[in-house]
Order: sequence, then C-alpha cells, then structure tokens
Amino acid sequence: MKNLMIAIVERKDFQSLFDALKKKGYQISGPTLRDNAVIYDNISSVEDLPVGWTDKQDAGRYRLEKSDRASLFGYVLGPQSWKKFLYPAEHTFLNISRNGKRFEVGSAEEEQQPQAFIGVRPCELQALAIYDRVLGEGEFAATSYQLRRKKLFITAVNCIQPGGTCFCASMKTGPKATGGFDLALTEMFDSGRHYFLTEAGTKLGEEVLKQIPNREAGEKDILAAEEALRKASEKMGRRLDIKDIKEMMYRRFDDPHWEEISQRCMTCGNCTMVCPTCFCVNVEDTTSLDGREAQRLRKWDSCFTVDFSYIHGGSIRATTTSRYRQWMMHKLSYWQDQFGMLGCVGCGRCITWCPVGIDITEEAAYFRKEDK
Amino acid sequence: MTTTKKPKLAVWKFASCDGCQLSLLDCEDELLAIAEAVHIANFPEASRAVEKGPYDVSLVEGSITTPHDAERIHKIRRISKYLITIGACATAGGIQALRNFKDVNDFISIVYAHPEYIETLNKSTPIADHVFVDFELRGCPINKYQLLEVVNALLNGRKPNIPPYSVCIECKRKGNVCVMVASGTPCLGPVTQAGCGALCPSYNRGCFGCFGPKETPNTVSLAAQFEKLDVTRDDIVRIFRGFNAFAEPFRKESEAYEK
Amino acid sequence: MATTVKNKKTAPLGTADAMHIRPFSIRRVVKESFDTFSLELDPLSGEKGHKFAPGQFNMLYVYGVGEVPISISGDPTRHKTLTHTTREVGTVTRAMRNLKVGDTLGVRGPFGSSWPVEDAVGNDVVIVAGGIGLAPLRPVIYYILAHREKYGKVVLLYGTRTPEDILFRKDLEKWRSRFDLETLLTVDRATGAWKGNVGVVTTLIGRAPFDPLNCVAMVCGPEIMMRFTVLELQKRGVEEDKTFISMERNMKCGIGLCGHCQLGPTFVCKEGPVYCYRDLKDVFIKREM
Amino acid sequence: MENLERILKEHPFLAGLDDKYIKLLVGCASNVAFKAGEYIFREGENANQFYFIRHGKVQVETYVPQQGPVIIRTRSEGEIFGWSWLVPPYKWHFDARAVEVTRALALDGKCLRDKCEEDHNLGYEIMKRFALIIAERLEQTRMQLLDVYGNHSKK
Repeated sequence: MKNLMIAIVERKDFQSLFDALKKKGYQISGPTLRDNAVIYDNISSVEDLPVGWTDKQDAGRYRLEKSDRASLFGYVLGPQSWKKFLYPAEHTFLNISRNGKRFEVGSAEEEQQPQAFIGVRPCELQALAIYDRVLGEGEFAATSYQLRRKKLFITAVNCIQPGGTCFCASMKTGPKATGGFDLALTEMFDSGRHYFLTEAGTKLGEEVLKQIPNREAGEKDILAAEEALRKASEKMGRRLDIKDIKEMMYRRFDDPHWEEISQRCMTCGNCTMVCPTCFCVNVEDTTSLDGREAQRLRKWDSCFTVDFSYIHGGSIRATTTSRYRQWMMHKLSYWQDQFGMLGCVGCGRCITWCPVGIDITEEAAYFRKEDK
Repeated sequence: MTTTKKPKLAVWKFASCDGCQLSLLDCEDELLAIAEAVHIANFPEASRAVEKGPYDVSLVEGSITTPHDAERIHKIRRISKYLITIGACATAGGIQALRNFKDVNDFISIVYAHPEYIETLNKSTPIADHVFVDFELRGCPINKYQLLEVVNALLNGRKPNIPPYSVCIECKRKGNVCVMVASGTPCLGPVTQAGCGALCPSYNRGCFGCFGPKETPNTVSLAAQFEKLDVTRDDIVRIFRGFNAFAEPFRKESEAYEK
Repeated sequence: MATTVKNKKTAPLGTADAMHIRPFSIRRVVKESFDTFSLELDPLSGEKGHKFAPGQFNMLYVYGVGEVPISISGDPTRHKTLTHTTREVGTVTRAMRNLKVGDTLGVRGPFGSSWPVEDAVGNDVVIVAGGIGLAPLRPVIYYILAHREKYGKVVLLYGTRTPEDILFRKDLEKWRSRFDLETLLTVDRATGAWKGNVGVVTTLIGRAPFDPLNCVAMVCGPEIMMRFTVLELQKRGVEEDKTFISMERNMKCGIGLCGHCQLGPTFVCKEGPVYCYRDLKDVFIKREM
Repeated sequence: MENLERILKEHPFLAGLDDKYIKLLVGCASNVAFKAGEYIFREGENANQFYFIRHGKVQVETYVPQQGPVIIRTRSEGEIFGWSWLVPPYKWHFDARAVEVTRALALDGKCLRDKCEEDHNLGYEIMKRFALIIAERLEQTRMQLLDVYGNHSKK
C-alpha cells in the first residue's frame, strides 16, 4: 500500500476525476442537494456537489447552512447511505410464471453497470466493510449485492469537519480513511488555495489518479492534512465508549431503563432506514391479477415492526421496549457474536434522524453508568 | 386463481364523499383486468344496475351516521362472504366524526332549516363498531394500488402486502428526506400507517395521518416533539384531529391537548 | 460431546443463488391429524434426490402465495423422495394443504444445523417430542434405527395435546413393537376411551429407561415445553452439553441474510434450528430476545 | 411382612427414612389388587389411603357433565398417588380407576396421621416427601393449563 501514489489535485482540476471515471464507463454517484439536505444521487459534474454548503446536526435536528468557503465536501453526512445503491430499498429477485400445474422460476438478477461513489466518508467505508462481511462473505451471499459491489469504484473523503452527532473517533472508524478505497481525498484550504490531497488505495485508483492533472505530494502537504484530521478528531460531537461494550450491554438486558426509552421511541423505524449497516429485509410475494405471473421481491425491513418477529401465534418482540433493545443490542452486542465486529460505525445518523432525537451514545453511557 | 365462476363483487356506500369508490374507477389500466377477474354486481359510482346477492366480496365505503345505516350494514354483512371496509370513514368514522367531539344537535340546528326532519346518530362510527369486518383498508382516500393488492391477494389466496408499520419506513425506502428533522415541519408519519407511498413528505409537507394510526403508535412522544418544534397546543389538537380524528390513539392525543 | 454439530449442510443444488426456487412435484399427500399433513415431493429439475441431515429444514414456496420454513420429516437414509410435515397455521400452510398430487411446490434448502446423530454414537439417546415437534425428530429415529447397533438404549418420549393429535401413527405402532426402542406416549388431556398415559411429556422423563450420565437428549416442541423438559432432564442428571433443542423463529430467507430469525447472538436459520443447550441456555430464558 | 418392608425401604420416595419409621409404615400397609376398569376410590369418599403402584396403571379422572369422564393424569409402576388423606377434610377430590390390572401397596392414611401426630419427626419426614409430590403435581397441572400445543394463532 505504501508505494501507491499520493498526490495533490487542485480544485480547478477536480472535474477531471469525473471525466476520468466516466471515460472508464462508471455511473457516478455522490452528494448533492435536495429537499434541504445533502443526499446521494447520480451526478455528473462538480457543479452537482453541494458546493459551499455545510450542515448543523443534533439529536433529531438537521439544518443546511451556507459555508464561509466554497468547499465541495464541507457537509458532514446526509440522511442516506450508500446501501441505497448497493442493496436497493426494493428489488425484485425472482420472476415466476405459471404453466398449468407447473411453474417456471427465472432469476431477475442482472449484471450491473459499474458504479463509482464519490464522497464516501471513513465511517461509511467501515459500513461497506460490514456489509461485505454480512452479505458477501458467509456461506450464502446476497447475489444482488455482490453483482453491484464487485464493480464498485470508491472515492473516499476524509473528514476535516466532523458533525454534531458524529462519534467515529471513539468507534475507531474515522475521521481518516485507512483502507477499503480506491482513492481517498482530504479537502484542504490553505491561504487562498483550495486543493485535495489524494491518496490511491488500489492500483485501479492510481490508474485513475494518473489521468487527473496532479503533482506529487510533499511531506509538508501530508503533515498539513494529518493536522487537520487530528483537529477534527478532537471536535467530534459525541463519543461512545466501546470498551467491553458487548458484555456490558448483555448485563443490562433486563435493565428497567429500556422501558424508559420506549416511552420516547415511536418504533417508526427511521434509525434502521438511515443506518448504513442495517441490512434486514423482508421478502414479499406479488401476483398478477390473473394469477399467471408471480414475483418475489426484497424490501428493506425494520426490527421495529411488529411483524418482523412474527411466528404463528404472535410476535416474539411485541413490546416497544423489546424492539428498541433488539436494535441497540444488535448493533453493540449481538453483531459482535454474529460477525466478529461492531454493527455501529459512529456515523450518528440514527441520532440526527430519529424524529424525537433518541441518542444511542447517551443511552449507552447511561447503561455504562448503571453497570458500575 | 381457478377457472371456476368469477367472484361477485359489490361496492356499498355509507356516509362518505365517494372518493374511495373513485379510487377503484381510477384504476384505469387495471380496470379491465379486474373486470375480467371479478364480476362487479353492484357499484353505485359506475352503474345503477344492482344485482341481487349474495356477494363474494363487499367493499364498504363510509361511516355509520344514521339509524337506517346502522340497520343496513347488518343486511350487507349477511349477504357478503368477505367484507372489506375502504377508507377513513369506514375504518375510523372519517372527517364527519369531528362531530363526535361536540353535541350533534348544535350542528343540526345551525346547518338545517328544519332540524326536526333530520334523523341522525350522535356519533359517526366505523363499520367495525357494528359488524365483523374481514379486512380494513385505510386511507383518505384509499390508495388504488393497495385496493388492487387486496383484491389481487384475495383472488390469489395470499396475504395482502398491506403493512401496518409507519409511513416513515416507506418514506425512507423512497429516499425522501425527513421533513421534521431537516425542516422542522410537524409530521404524523411516525405514528401513521404506511400505504400512501409517503405522498405528503415526498412533496416536502408533513404527513396528515390519512391512513390512521399505525401498529403500536406512540402519539405521546410525537406530540411532545411537536411542542419542542414550537407547535401550539391548539395546533397539536388540530393535527391529530384530521380524517382519522376518532381513531382511538389520535382521539386520545387530541383530547390530551384540548384540556 | 464438545461441540454442537453446526452447519452440517449440503450446498443447495440446482443453482448458485440460494434464493432461487427449485420446483418439486407432489407425489403423495398424507393426512396426519385434523390439522397436520405430510407432503412427499419429487424433484422436477432433474436433480437426483435431496440429501439432508436430520433436523434441517427447507423453505417451501406455494406459487403466488408465499414461502415458509418447514422441517424435513422424512428418512435421511433414503433421499429420493423429500418429505415434509406441517400444521395448517397460516395463509401459506393453508394453501399448501389445498395442493393436490401432481401440483408443484417450490423448494429451497436444505438449510440449518442438524441433530448430533453421529456424535451420539455409543450413547443412550433420549428423544423428547411435543406436538408437531416430532416432525423434525422423525429423521433422527429413522437414522438411528438404520444404525441401531451403534447406540445404547434409545427412548422416544412423545406428548401431544389430545389422542387425536398424535402424528405418524403407523410409525409409532412399528416403533412400539420393537424391543430396541422404548416408546412412551402421553397426552395432556383425554376422555374415556384413551387407555394410554395422561399428563405432560415431562412426566415420562423420570421413569424412562436410560442412563443419564451416558446419554444424548434431543428435544423439540413448543419453547415452553422445551424449557420444562430441559429442567426435568437436568433433574435426572443429563448434561447440558449433551442436551439439544430445536428453535423456531420467523424466517424469510433461510440463509442468514434477512435478519428476521435473530435470537440474540445467533441466526436460527444458520446456527440453528438445532442448538446444544449449553450454547443457548443464556439466551433461551431471555424474554423477547 | 418382610417382603413389604423391603419394598418400602427400596422405594425412592422413602429413601433415607429411618428404619424404625419404615417398620411403623409397614404396620399401616397392605397389599391390594384391582381389576382393569375397577374404581380404586370415588370422588367424595373418605380418603384414608395412599398407594405405591407396584404394577399396572391408574388414571385419576373427574366426571364433567356433557363430556363424561375426563382423565386428568395417569400413574404407573413405581409412582405414588393419593394425597387427600393428608389434608382435611380427608375426602377424595377425584375418581381413581385402574386402567389395567394393577397391584399396589395401600398405606392407611388415618393410621399414619395418628403416628405423625404422635411423633413429629416422622410427621416432618412424611410432610417433606409429600410436599415434593404436591409441588410436582402443581407444576404439571400448570403446564397442562398452559395448553402448550394448542393453536393460539390470533391472525
């Protein structure tokens, strides 16, 4: 890895990244403005980025604001995560047609156009690593995810400006990308200059970088970026102490505080929808009116719904208390047993986008205090 | 679906605006397929012809507001194998249930020149308060795709994909930005049942709760958040008192803020 | 017995995608009780038979209606025909019951872990089944009887709600007439004509002939029945790591991807449905986990 | 009598009981046999015995109008049944009937009650053992009440 290229790309040359990726046949997706937020969508040029915008975030609150500089990546994180591209919210995977007493089953999975993500945050790289483990590495993999994932080009962006609900530093997933990218950018402003320290993480990344006007980065450039990232780490809005958190949470399974959280939790499922690692899906069956065609489709599901744990006779998790606990303990405890890693990356989306601002870091801290 | 006789379908109207029936007519592309799959025996918005029962499926629109209707619904139940209520009037009493919060006689004397001719019940109530209902299809109006889904599921003998969870789940699947978090707009989405395709939030407006309370709705928590967003107590009453005002969780919450 | 027999599964045949459904034809429908039935299936796609380990399940798909996980109840030593037994409890199983000989049923699997029939060699085996819980245990009995000389005493304790609910009557008759298999039946409630035992299945454990210190127990039934059964087995001295139970949770994919069947640290479709009690005891008693 | 003493002594129910008490018990014991279908006792009768089943099977039942006899529990070889002799008003609450030819040891409860009253140590030993039996019956009854195999589907 060490011998891969690190270079400086000036702001004025940044469009070349888009051009180079397009030339290679990639569909580019990245941050853009819509409905008072930065969302991820298909984009084609620098102008599509949220130029000069930033965001202020707190529990249950998100506001876009004008930045004092024309940054391309001056926002922190929007409500959406990259899973919308890699594991779409709704996806038909089987087409079945009836033929008398028989039926024929056809796969609806297709080869996908290569995608390039621009603006993947370090916490989101970790989320992708988690998705790879959950959906791509087990005995059975999710075909539709693999078809999209294998052709992915990732341009990461390090976080020099953490948000109010971020806690990646304490989760050890940011603010600097350490792997899992093709290119990683650090957006720098220095006495009127606006440039990107650009690090190649793969041969493919290096190949793309070579097609963009650049100059070799000096030690000074690298140190300046590192200093900016160190400062960002200190400005992190929140933290979550993950020391022995699995065991700690297991011990609090019967804590009455879960009941208190359930007074606020609306089981609306927003946290699971915005979470970049939540992977649960439902399978639905549909039919044509005449019954000749049937489809099976996969939809994002949420452990906050009653039907999620339904077996004949009723739901295993009928109460709000148990459903919130399932979600939080899955992220912090069960996930470690299931996949050998934490299910939380510290992006803070569940805090910001909970309509009533329930804060996983605050609740974890409460349980830790109780545990003493 | 078997090739045996087509199931006989009837549509019935009680106190309502006919909007839900129109959703069925609105299924332009699918109407032919429906007509092929079922025999429409009674449908006041489409035809005056009425065929005698019994019916395999009855779709019932509207709420019970008069003593006559309270009797009529029992007759319909008796001649229907499946009875499906459609729309907020039929499932929760509808917008006309706003009168349930006041004395109906006051309204009658204000609205009608000859109140003595008006025979009405003092409450507008959902169909399920009067007879057994096989399936309730929510909405004001109902969503035509949901209606198709219920008919389709019934014809194919499967469980309809009509989830009782929140609007938020379909809103986020659609890729919408939360209007409450990003813009401070009060929204009933977190306590309202999905089904409309998150229509209002898709246009940057808060959810009006047309599909009524979702499973396990926590209106107390949502109302408390509305207060944090500087919504007045009066407005909180109004927000919960929409098309599903008389649905229990919404009714209780509005009453809590009325005091 | 150090470990649970985990994930002893055969790779799904036919296609690489485990979500792909393979059509099977219904060869025979057997009514087991008023609400329970067995389906015998033959593959349509040209595959030869359907290998599985006792305790594993398949996802069964009824065209246009949906899919449900159903344990395999047939003979694992003869896998030309695939047998499933299920109770009519929901839309899909109701539709399944209406299927006729020659109709098509979709199959995915086999999935999940299996009963430790091989690790139990040399031990006494006590099989405790409650209600429909006998279905996933029947392959164990078939397997053991096919290799009978390898085991010590073998005991089947079976409890149902009423005499009318007893499944696999023909099998039970055969098993009861064998000298190398002790079969004890009991029902929770009965009236006049019943001459057998009355009382919950746990009442059979105390007097069943097996050596608790040299015995593998396999238990399947409603969760609460399994809780009481494990307690009773422990009272007799059966070890935790030689006690196995089979769990049920909502399964939508059967391959650990949909998340629905989570039971705390495990996915029931992957690490389960069969668990060593020692591995599950901490979560088994947790409410709403 | 020696035979009876050995049987009682070896029964797990009386394990650890002092020999002198076993001798006392033998004084209250007698061999009984019932034909298949024969009632051992009927509801409402005086409860003056309890039984060690040596061979056969007994069913405890009650008569429910419109349903006929409902079997509550069966008892088999090696098991004990009957504890109404221990609690006032010493009446049987259920019927007991031999399902098949059944041989048992009957212990005279009244005789035993008097002996327990005289010697509270014996009384405690007996109570301790019957408490176990009663607790077990209660537990099993609760489990029966749960109707665990029923179809509880709400949907």
